[in-house]
Amino acid sequence: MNAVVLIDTLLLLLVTVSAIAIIEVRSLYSSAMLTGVYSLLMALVWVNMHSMDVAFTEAAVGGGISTILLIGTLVHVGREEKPLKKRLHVPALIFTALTGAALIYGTLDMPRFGDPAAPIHHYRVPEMLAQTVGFVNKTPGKQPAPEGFDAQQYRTFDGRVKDIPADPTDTAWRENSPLRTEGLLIPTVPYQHDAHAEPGHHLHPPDDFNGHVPNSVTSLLAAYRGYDTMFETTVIFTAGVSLILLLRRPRREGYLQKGAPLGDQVILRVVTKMSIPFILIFGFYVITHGELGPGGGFQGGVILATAFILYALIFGRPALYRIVPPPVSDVLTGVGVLVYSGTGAACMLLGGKFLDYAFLNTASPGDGEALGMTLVEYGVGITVSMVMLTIFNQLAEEQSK
Amino acid sequence: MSHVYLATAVVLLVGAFMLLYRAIAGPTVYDRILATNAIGTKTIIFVTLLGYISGRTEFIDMAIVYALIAFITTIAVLKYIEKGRLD
Amino acid sequence: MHWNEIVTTVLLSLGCVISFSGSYGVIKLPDFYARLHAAGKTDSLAQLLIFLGLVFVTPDLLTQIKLLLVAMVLLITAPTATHAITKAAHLDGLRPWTKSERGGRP
Amino acid sequence: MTDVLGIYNYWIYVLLMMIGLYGVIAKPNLIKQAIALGLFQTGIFLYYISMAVIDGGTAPIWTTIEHGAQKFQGPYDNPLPHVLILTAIVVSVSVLAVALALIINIKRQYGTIEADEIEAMDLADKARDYVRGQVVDAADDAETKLEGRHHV
Repeated sequence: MNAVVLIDTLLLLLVTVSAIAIIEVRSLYSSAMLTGVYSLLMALVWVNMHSMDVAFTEAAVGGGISTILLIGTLVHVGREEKPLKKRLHVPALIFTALTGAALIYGTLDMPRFGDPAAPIHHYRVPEMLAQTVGFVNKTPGKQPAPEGFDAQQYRTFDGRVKDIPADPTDTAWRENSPLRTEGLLIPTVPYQHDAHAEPGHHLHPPDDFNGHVPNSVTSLLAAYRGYDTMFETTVIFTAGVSLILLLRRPRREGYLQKGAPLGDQVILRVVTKMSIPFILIFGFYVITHGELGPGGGFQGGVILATAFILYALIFGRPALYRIVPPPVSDVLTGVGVLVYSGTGAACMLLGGKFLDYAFLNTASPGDGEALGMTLVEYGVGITVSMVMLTIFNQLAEEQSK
Repeated sequence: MSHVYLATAVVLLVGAFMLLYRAIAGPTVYDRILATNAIGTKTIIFVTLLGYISGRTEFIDMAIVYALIAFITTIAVLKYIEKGRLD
Repeated sequence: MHWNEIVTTVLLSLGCVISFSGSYGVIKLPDFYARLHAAGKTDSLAQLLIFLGLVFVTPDLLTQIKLLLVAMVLLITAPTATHAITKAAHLDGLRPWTKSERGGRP
Repeated sequence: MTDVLGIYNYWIYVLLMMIGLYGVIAKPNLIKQAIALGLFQTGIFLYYISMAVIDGGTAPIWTTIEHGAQKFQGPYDNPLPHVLILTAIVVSVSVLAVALALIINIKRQYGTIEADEIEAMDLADKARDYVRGQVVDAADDAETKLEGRHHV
């Protein structure tokens, strides 16, 4: 019963209690509050399972933005749920019990929690991490690995080379692979890395992790799955646009509404004035810090949006409209996606494929990838912050008749 | 040292359990806000301790994000309760 | 057990005791304003003690600065939030509970 | 069947999913259903991230090499599920935002956000249209009958 499992169990108990409370409590307002608590506790579970980026996102997005969204809707929808005739909805209970039993039956032969020999650690990921960034191959088609680096041979952390048989059915090698005992080891280029014969390739400094950036989650998110993240940013852009379509009222009506600023409370006003610059700087720090530590475009964008939302809460929405007028925030939601795909197009102009960042800086492809990912993270940051701000404005602006 | 961190973490969790009781049962609306705010502060300390338990102490940025989020959520909820609107 | 580990253990256990008493107070105390004392004050003090305790045991300077930064941010935001809650509750007409008024039990 | 201690984690995630599912089915209130959907999703996210954990592993953020050796020797967790869930959380908030906007419009249209009341209103409208349709058909039949007599 090591520390991770002990804390994990306690946290999950806490989370389950708050989940049941969210469903059962009658006033919508307190279930919105409990959703905020639920997301914060859930973010703790992610931290306990070593997934820092997910915890960041869950806290900033789940704990902060969705609670404010829920409360924003309650303004129009009223706080009380209709009293139910009977507390327990028996057919739903039976149905969920059966589905639960079937799912639990499904988990019986899953690998043990934290088992290094689980198949997920043996497929795709070792090969992905073994790829060398910026390996420029003049001949089209499947790229042969550089002379000292055979993708078939999976190079373990201390340079021992292991053979992976070509056909996938022969899985005997998994029994004795290093992964079984020491878990996922990242392939590191041995200390004295000799220059590759291939002209397009270049010497990797020792702590270059094959040209990947230290934060492998952001590296996978922005570089390996660049297309997915681009379209996911478009999903967020679409959410913002649909909010505008659904809730925005004609221009003259919408803006002239006098907000209800909390400005009269001196302490709140002073503390907000002190903390907003700090939050903005911290938001930018989180966006640019995406490669080295936990963070990235999404989390940083949300933090920027919360800074603007705090300003709107205290000084009223019309005051926010003087700083970020809706036309500007609408345009900026699109600009982020433009920056993202623009970086991809720039890579194409420089001779590589779409979103192939290594071509941004052919001298040292590792830095090229880092540069490309930073630009992309900025694009995501702009879109996410402006979309969250637009969503807040639409919910706050819309007054139920 | 790690058993000290673990003990503190467990005590904080038990404290969070008590606060959760108040958040659910709390008669008035303000008890719930109070309990949510207190749970927020406890989670901030807990995140830092988790960094120390797992040996990777450079993840303190999480705690700063938690602090900001807890503060802003409390202000939003209070504005809704007091003024009945968010803008 | 070097001196810094001893200091950390002492400070952490102090923070633990205070935060646990705060949580216990939130359950036991009869009225919102009393619970506010229990939760508001102990949280600010407990987080200060725990973060200061952790400063002694962290090797690199950057993390120590970040620890003090978080403690400082919390020291500003937590009391402000508590103040805002109290002001909202008072404006809403929530009167503190008095022993005589309700014969001792809320 | 692996020993229970190893996989009881997955049972807690199934429990969370079922709480969410129960909420969606049992609660007529639309906002309660939107929140319950969020619970269901978090159960799935927990399921993914627990697959990535390796015993004794740390966060998949490589530490830089100092004088020839990785500062942090131990195995790293698998980064792939973290990437998938990072995207999923942000998309789930976008879905929640659009759902809440629709709920506001439903409230303005129907005046209520209880699913059963809305159904009742829809049925009432349908019944009214049906009845009105019948009346109009009856009037048309009567008319054609009259025209028929004139031609004869």
